[in-house]
Amino acid sequence: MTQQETPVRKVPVACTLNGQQTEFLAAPYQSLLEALREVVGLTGTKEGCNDGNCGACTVSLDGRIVDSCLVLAAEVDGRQVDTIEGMAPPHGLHPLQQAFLEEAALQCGICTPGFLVAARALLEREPHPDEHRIRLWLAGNLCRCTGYDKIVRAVQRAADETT
Amino acid sequence: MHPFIYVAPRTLDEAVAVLEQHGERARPFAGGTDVLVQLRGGRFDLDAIVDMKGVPEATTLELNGSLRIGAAVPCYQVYENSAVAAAFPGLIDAASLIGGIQIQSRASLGGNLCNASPSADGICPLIVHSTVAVVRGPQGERRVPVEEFCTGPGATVLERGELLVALEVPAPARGFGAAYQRFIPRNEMDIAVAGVGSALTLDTDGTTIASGRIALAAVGPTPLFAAKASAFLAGKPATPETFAEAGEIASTEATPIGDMRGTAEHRVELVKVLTRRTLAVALGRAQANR
Amino acid sequence: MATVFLSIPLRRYTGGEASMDVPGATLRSLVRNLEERYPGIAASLVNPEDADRLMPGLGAIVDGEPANMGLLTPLEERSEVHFIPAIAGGAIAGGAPVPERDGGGRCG
Amino acid sequence: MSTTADRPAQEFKVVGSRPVRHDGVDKVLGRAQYGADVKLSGLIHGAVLRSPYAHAVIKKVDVSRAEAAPGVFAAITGNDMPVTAPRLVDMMEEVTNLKWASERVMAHGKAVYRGHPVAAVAAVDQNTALEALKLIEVEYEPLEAVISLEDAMKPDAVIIHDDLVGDHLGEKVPHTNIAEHTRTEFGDPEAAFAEAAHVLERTYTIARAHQGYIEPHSSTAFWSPDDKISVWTTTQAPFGVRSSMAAVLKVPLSDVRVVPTEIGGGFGGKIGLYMEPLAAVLSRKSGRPVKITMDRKSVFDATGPGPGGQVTAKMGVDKDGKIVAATATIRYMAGAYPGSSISAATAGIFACYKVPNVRIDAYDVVINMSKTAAYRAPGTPQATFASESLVSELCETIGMDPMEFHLLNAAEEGTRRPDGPVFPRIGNVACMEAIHNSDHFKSELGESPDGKLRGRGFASGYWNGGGNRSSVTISVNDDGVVSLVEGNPDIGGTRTTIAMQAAEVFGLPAHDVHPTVVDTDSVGYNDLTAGSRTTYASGQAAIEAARQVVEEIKKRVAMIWETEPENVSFEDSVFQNKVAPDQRFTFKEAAGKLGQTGGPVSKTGAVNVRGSGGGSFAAHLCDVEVDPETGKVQILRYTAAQDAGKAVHPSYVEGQFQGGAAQGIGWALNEEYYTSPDGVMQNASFLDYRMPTALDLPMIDAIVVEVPNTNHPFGVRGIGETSIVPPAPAVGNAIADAIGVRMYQTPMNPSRIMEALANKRNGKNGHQG
Repeated sequence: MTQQETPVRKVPVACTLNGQQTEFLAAPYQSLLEALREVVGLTGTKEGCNDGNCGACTVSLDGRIVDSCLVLAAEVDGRQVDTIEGMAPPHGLHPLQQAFLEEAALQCGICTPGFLVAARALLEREPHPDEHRIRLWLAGNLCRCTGYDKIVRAVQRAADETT
Repeated sequence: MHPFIYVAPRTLDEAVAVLEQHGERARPFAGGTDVLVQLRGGRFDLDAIVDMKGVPEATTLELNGSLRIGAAVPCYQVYENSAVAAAFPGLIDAASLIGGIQIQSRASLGGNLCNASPSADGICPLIVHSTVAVVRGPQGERRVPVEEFCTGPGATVLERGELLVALEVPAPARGFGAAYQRFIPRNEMDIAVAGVGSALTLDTDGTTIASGRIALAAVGPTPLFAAKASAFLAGKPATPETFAEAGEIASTEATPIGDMRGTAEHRVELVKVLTRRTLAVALGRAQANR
Repeated sequence: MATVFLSIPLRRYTGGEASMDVPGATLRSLVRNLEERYPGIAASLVNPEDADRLMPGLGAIVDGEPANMGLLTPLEERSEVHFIPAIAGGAIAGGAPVPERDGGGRCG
Repeated sequence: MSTTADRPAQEFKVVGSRPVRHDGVDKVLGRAQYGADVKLSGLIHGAVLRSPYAHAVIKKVDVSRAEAAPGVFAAITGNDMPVTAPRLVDMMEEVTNLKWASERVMAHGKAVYRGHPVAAVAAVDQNTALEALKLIEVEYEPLEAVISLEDAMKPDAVIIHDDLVGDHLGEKVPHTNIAEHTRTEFGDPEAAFAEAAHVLERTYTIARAHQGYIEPHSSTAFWSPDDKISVWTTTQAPFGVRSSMAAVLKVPLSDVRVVPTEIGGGFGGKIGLYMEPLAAVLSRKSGRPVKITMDRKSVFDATGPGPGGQVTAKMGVDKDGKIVAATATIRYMAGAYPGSSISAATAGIFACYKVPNVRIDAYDVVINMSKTAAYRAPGTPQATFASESLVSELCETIGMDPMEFHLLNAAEEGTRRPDGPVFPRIGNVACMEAIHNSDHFKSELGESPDGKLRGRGFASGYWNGGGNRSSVTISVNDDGVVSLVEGNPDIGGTRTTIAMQAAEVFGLPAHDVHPTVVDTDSVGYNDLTAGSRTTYASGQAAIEAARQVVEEIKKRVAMIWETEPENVSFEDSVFQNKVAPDQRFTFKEAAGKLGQTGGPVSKTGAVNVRGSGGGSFAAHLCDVEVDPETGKVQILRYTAAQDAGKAVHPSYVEGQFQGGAAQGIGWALNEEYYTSPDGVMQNASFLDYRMPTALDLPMIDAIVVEVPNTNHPFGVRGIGETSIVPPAPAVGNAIADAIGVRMYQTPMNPSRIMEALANKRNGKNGHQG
């Protein structure tokens, strides 16, 4: 290990997190995922692989879904981050959340926040995706419990009901 | 992970200065979809990450007949731009299949090139489009044809302090068509077992191939320009027989290994099939472009 | 009389006999009666550290179900008893009872 | 013998309905607390240094530099762990040599698998801990790694454990990697084969495959100065973790309290101990609570997948296609320590059939890879890939329709399972009939528009769910809502399926029963969440507790009505005085009167229930399309029929069928440990391990068959596991139907399919039998 010359200090990050102006300090090498969970205290975003292959850590960054394990916390300074914690209206559920419950689209539930954040981004862009489009859009999110059947149906149901 | 600092320069000169200062211990950073994974896997350590997303030259997508893709432009900006999508469907083939939607929000074709993976999906279509990589370094700017950019697995022509600024894709000639396909065992989220990019330009008669370019992925140490198969196409009729023969020739230019993603024999077969299939798609696009 | 089926290793005590009718109101009394008939067999069936339990690694199936009370499992007049290797590697089905857990901590 | 008399069909109010699960809102809001979400005052973070070698002597481990690094609180090696003598103990779901159980969590002197923990540190944050690992000096002397059956079983094999004494048909054999050789035998298979009209024998190779739960293991421990140890961990077996922690750490059982967190998938893989003892010892050293979370690569390298191996199966039939005999030799690679579910494989391999003459040999073999663990119907999908592929090929040979063959030979009530037990009433035939009557079965396969090849495959499967011990406590609140306390971590909706069974007794809506999963100090003993037992067995504990509550409330209202409890009836959630029928209280009204009639009502159902009444059978039908130019297989259509006895919550029953099918399809097509000759897994990431994505699967039609289980008051069967058993042969048989060549090895990936097609062109047969 070579000693580096530049000291690695934490960097201030100011972003809009779930609609709220939020400031925190993150190590420059820290992922957005780790900062959300360990610094900000929002543990709804899950780590499944830490290399962008399972989608459990999906958040929305300036309106586009990303794997937060592959984003540096320092990058989100001045940007808009939306996580599962910001999805439901006060004292209510988002139609997708309701549909996931009614369709039994979760078993263990660890992948659920990632799927919900990803599915919301899809329905915001395309209110009536067909089954193939839903499956394609959600291909970056792994679920090992459900075989995806009920997840796809829940997204279809939410799409139908929000018309 | 070895601690590193995060630098977000606003100009190319600033970025070059940081890279020059740290040498191999700094890297340009766009989507992070490769570099962060490699850092966590212990493949190398860095002292500084240079985020290119604040540098205008690296983040601009310009269509002016020819196409200039800033090195940090994420895939989705390429495929969601309807003018680009109409003019360069062969590039869209690749930009829309790298990773899943989450990855496409971040990963860039420039990053895909700099990562220099033998199986990179983005590089073959750039090669068959005769794309030039615009490189900036302490000595100024230089331009490198994409097929010469990668020198080995994970290795490129970039010298200390140099970075990729943008990719310049020439305006497609009349009668030009290109396509990229890869083979993966799943339907998404996999690394190519083999990939082929093909392009051809039809003669004015609309049935003869004036010139063609074929590039192969995951069948050698770098994505490679299949020179023999490409040369073979010139002057040939644009027929399934020609495409099949081009595939046979291309397969002789492949030097695959067998690994967890597929056997060497399978990869050779895939080169034949994908060459044939991509040429057929490219032909359709070329005919539409006359 | 219950009918007992023995796994191959246990047949060395019975001269190769694979099954036999043995009386017993519980597995324990059945084992006692087996031992009387085939001396030495009980040492392969009963846990040397706890005479109420089966040998670790051995399972008993009574009337198609794992004997979940170990040697205290009651038998009926026409019960069928199989002594088979217990499942290693994680399964609880297929025959073996889930092992006892209590007391596992006091070994130091 | 089990009773086989049919009871009149029961009417249910709650059981069979589809309420929203009780923990659902927390889970869709992201509020549910999984293993890695645990936060405690003063929490520090651990990291584990793992052996880069599959087999090596550890000559020296020096943690002094790591310990001295800024931000590091403690570092440990094998020397910090208690030493345990070799002794067989019952741990978790299996019998284990305590010495090995202890060595598996932290190497003592020798690493026997890649990823074997060698040292661990605890530091102020995760990255500091990871960086400190780089300061640990380890001197290894690499040894030859044994990673194949062939190398492990050959006469001059490198021996992995000097102290392993094999049990080979009762003989004690030292100096071997074959931990166990068992045999079960009925009748005279050789004589029957000699008489048979057709005999077919084939050898099948099945890859080691991981459960693939999305949540990595995470454990937090605090070793308090009063020597009480608290463990927060993502586990299927909190009581098992308690007893094995106590054994491995040599502390009294009741000094360990295990708090199960929400669990992000398990499938059998979250039963064993992994980092819990390491976190505890780091905590004792540092005085802080310590959390250790695995990264994905370590999950692949160092936790237990299902075993791979080889199965040779042989079957003979008479001229009418009736089975006269079957034999099998099963060889499974247990990983670095013995225990690979060979007896479940023995029970399962021919369980769907009547086999009059049978012999099954099974070998449990150690190799230098991480110890395998239970994986959904442990050992059975591998064996069934062999038996159901063999049956399909045999049908082809004799020109018999596979469905007809299955029905002709189907095991039913009274059939002796090949390892001995006799089946009570089972749903084997009913599942096949359900497939036979399905739209899928009646549909045409159709032609591919672009030259791809289509095929259809069928396979059946079996798993015998477990019973055993469960405790559930129910307390009645003044408003007539009841709280239900249970000890089984809820991996797939079991809070709700257990609560629904209590609700059925009370005649209350499911949501008037509030279930909570609690720690090991707060509820009676519960066996693990595994073996398809949770809804079945803990449901019976809930029913028992609910019935006791009803009996107690009868006494209370009898007091008010000045009558005897026998005179009080309870039906449709109403207590009524049989003598004075106008005296009646609803359950809710009665609940409000408990305070003045003797105080709170809280009852525990503590049960030790028998197995799942002959188990749950399944039949699967699969359509595939194969691209003969690339070897790509696409699943076009899939139907899974399975016997649930009585489906408590049909949506979650369907979900189990669909999820198991998806896992089985993954195992069939792409999943494997692709390992270098020195024992290093090359594809230890979700990228290259290739589990199915949403885009790889069609909708999976789930047909819930209900043949009541006489061992359960409502007829419920455990259903979680069987669904992974038929997919690999169903897919393989469909591929064979499509391409006209049989596959004898999983994964049936594109390279293998291309190879099989090339062999077919060259007139070569792929089988080894």
